[in-house]
Amino acid sequence: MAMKKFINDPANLTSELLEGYVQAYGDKVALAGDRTVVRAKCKDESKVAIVTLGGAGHEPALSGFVGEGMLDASVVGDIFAAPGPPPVFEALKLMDRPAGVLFVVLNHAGDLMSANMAMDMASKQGLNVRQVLTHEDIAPGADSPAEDRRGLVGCVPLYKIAGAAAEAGKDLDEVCRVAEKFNAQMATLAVAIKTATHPQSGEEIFALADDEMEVGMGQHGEAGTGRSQMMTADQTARVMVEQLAKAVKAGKGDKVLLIINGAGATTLMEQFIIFRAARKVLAEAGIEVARSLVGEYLTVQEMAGFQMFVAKMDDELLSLWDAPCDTPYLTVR
Amino acid sequence: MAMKKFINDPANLTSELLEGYVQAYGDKVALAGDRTVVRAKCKDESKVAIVTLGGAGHEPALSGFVGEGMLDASVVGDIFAAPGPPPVFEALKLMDRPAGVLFVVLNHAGDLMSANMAMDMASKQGLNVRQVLTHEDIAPGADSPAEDRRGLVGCVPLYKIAGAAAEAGKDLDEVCRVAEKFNAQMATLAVAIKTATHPQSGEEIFALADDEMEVGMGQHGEAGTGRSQMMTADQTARVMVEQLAKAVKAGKGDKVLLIINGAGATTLMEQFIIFRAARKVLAEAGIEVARSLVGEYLTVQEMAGFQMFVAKMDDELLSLWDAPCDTPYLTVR
Amino acid sequence: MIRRAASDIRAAVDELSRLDSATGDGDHGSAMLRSMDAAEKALAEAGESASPKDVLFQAGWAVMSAAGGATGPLLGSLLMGLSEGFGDNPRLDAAGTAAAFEAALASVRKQTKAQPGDKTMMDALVPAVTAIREAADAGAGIPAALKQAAEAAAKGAEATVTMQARFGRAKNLGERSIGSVDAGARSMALLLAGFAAALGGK
Amino acid sequence: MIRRAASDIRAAVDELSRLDSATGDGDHGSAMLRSMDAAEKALAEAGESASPKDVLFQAGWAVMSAAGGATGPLLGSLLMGLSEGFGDNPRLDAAGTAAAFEAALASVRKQTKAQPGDKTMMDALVPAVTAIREAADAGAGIPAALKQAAEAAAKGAEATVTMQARFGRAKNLGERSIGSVDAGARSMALLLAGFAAALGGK
Ligand SMILES: Nc1ncnc2c1ncn2[C@@H]1O[C@H](COP(=O)(O)OP(=O)(O)O)[C@@H](O)[C@H]1O
Ligand SMILES: Nc1ncnc2c1ncn2[C@@H]1O[C@H](COP(=O)(O)OP(=O)(O)O)[C@@H](O)[C@H]1O
Ligand SMILES: [Mg+2]
Ligand SMILES: [Mg+2]
Ligand SMILES: [Mg+2]
Ligand SMILES: [Mg+2]
Repeated sequence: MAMKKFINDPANLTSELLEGYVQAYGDKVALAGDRTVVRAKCKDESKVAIVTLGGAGHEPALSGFVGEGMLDASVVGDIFAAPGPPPVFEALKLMDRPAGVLFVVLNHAGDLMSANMAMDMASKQGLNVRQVLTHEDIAPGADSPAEDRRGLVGCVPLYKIAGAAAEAGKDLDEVCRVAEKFNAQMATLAVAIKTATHPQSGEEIFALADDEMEVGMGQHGEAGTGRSQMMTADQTARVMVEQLAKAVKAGKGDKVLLIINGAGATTLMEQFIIFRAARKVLAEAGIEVARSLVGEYLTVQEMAGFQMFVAKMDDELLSLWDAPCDTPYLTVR
Repeated sequence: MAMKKFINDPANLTSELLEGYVQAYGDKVALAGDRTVVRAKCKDESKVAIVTLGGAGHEPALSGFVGEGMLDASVVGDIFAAPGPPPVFEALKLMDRPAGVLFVVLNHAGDLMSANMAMDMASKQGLNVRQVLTHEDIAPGADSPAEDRRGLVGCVPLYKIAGAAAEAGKDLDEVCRVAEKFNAQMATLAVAIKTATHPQSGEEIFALADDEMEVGMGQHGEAGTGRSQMMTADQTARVMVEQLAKAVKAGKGDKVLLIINGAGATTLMEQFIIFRAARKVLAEAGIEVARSLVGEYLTVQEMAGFQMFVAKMDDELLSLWDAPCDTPYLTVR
Repeated sequence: MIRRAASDIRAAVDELSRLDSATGDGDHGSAMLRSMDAAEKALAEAGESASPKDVLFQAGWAVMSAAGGATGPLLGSLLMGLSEGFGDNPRLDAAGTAAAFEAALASVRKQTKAQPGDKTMMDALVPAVTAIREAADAGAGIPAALKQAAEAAAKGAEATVTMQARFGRAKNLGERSIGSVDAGARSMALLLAGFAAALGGK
Repeated sequence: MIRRAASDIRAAVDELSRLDSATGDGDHGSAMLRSMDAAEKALAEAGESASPKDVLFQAGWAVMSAAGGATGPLLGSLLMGLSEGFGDNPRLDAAGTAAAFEAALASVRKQTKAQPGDKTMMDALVPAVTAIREAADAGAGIPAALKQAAEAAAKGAEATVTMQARFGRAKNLGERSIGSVDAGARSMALLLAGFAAALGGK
């Protein structure tokens, strides 16, 4: 089928969507420059700032989580494409402060190159920035080298954890420490069942047969680890939960944060059904779902599928998770 | 294409999704009986309760808005089907209190029949219940009789307005008054561009050609007012805004609440682009978008399209809109 | 009476769903099946000694809980209206039955504004109630009155073939709703035929 | 030098995008076009009197801002590495040029671990830098050194046809990435050919 989307000139997608976004949530976010989303009301300079970067087309991620208790700035690229190093460096400079900046980067080649370049510039100019790289995709195997593992929806809870520590006035070392602790204890697995069209080229980002699903599919149509026949919700959840629990070494008595992140066209109805099934499998293993999210946090246009995220939680992480936040797409009172 | 969804036995869809839902948000909601979602922590009996009913398959609506500042109970039917009168009556009885109950019903034949029957029973048993019927769809013409106009996403902001009044301790007359005031000042128009599959029958709920869109399509595939060639986001927004502004009689200097409600497969990216375009058209007419929401509130499975909602707001309605609420899918701090 | 109707309906589940597929969502057969199961269960639970009023009320309530869709409230209202019509001291004669069915119709009319001609169950129900009243006024007994009602209902249901639906899901089809019997009218005719057969002794 | 390269690239925009379509997302032509526009603009703004160091830095920064995708950071790093390599007191001879290109390669290597054989721009860049160094060590002048670099780059780019991509978007294709020249290697070869032509006096 031809691409059917409510858009105008494909060249203006990112600027139009950002314009709409900051208008829609003008009480919470604003644009700094063309492509950097910042809080409407800046955080106190005495607190560590949290900055991230990434391509557009995954809404509400990443900019949907700019706001109290989470991000301070999100530098946005074009659809599925990293922003260049200069705007990233500019954002780091804008957020620079004695308390320092935590810079969260998702492991994707383009993002990483821009981030590294910007970090180089930042260190040359003496900015106080520390980088955390997320790479929690376990599709290539939980033990494969970090550089082969992509950063998926795990960035969102990591913003929350790090953001809460920063908001609480922790210093950069502490904010880094909790972010890295959480980073080391999280894992995501994605599954796709229907493709999406790239809103600029109008082309399908991958192809799957009518009765096929693919576990491990990346969030831009990158090939996964294995195609199989379509399974039921219960079967799919079991396959995924077992790999995830193993990856984070969760066992009897452990507490986890479980996130079901819809890719775009998969309904909340299905997500709840998957969530219920995932809880069941975890319960069988004696693992407690201490906290959870179900919904669309990082999407892949109108792709059908979802990401399942599991992180092992301790009391410190739980209390950071429970701290209030107020962003357009995640609010905790 | 064959139906491709993450489900198990289609007969169990609603019960499984509700089970998953209350597990996911156990701090906010719980099940009373099989199919009625209530708050995890009941509201003070001295305050008016807000109850609603409707079919499943539209997640997060309606039950996603049970919680502080919005609904007290939502009675859920099967996929796209009203619950029967008995559970509705049971919910009214459960929520009965001296302060009274406001019962919000969306105008759909099945919902209305169950609601009327339950109201009959309630009045026979002397319960203190008042009904508000939403029918803000302007597809058949803003001036057509209320009974021909369906209740669409407008129920969600109405829950918010009425819920805030109830939470503030207003009496049933007052809660009814603000609900009816808001009800009289709101209008919705829906547009669809890609069909969805009914998750039980596996059949497409309507058919559209590859280059067609349909304005006025109902939220179960009910025929709309007119098919046309696919338009750009800007064109679509203009066509819809002009009809909506006229319907609510908004003009120069007026303030409105604008909601873009994604149907399922339409991306947030597109919703922001539409929102931006809608604001532009409103601005040309001197109408201020005082408040807004963009996202998926009432969906139609994986249908692509959206509902655009406009309500004329005065200071009273704005302050009710701004009051805090804490539900799984709408939180205001 | 209800039991006989129930067994007729069960035999026709597939036909009803097929008719509903033509103009609706294809679930009318299963809705009627659930209704009949629920009604029989209510009957069994009420016990032999229960009054018509109580039995019909329980059956109506059970149907509403079980059937879902349009059938639940409509058929439930019919049964609950019958219950009210018989009242505490049922006159079990043709005139009393006619009055009860009139009350039932009134109760259904609280749920819907559909009239004969709108291609709904009303096309079977309304002429059936008229037929009972006329038979009663003419001095017929209950079996004869119900037999005439069943015949009127069957005729009314058949006539829906050429109608365009103005209520229910079929309404969305506009002119495309013409050409098949309305599922709800057909099941209503079957119900009344079942009642008549039960009391007609065959 | 940059101007000549820019005009060669502009002539090849469609070819580059076509190559990128085979294994990537088809935007390499437009990315290179934006890069060249940005670099020329930086050149013009820097003015005649600016040092190579400053001009190259500005050009690199501009390319990074403009190009997007993989091209921005990689080509930008190359230019900024050249800038650093020339330093404040550029030795404008073959040895100095070789050192500058070595610095540029080191700068690119901070961005990517891709090696020759991985089907990326490195397949053109690495042999080109080796060629400049060898020419300089053998006592050649700048024009000759760049000519040899351009030839090495062209050969390196051609050789990517049979390679399987291990970096960038093409990596996802696995074996299907074999069979066409890598877009980034081709554009790198064009760039170096442009440099050589500019200094070769033709
Ligand atoms: N508003 C209405 N008024 C009267 N009868 C109706 C109405 N809506 C539906 N019906 C009847 O109900 C029948 C469909 O019943 P059923 O399939 O069980 O319900 P649904 O349409 O909700 O799936 C129709 O064939 C029609 O006779
Ligand atoms: N990680 C990498 N290391 C080295 N070169 C790369 C890398 N990724 C991509 N390239 C080069 O960039 C070229 C593609 O550039 P371009 O199309 O502009 O970027 P994108 O792939 O982001 O669309 C590839 O042909 C390859 O030569
Ligand atoms: Mg039906
Ligand atoms: Mg139905
Ligand atoms: Mg490309
Ligand atoms: Mg690209």
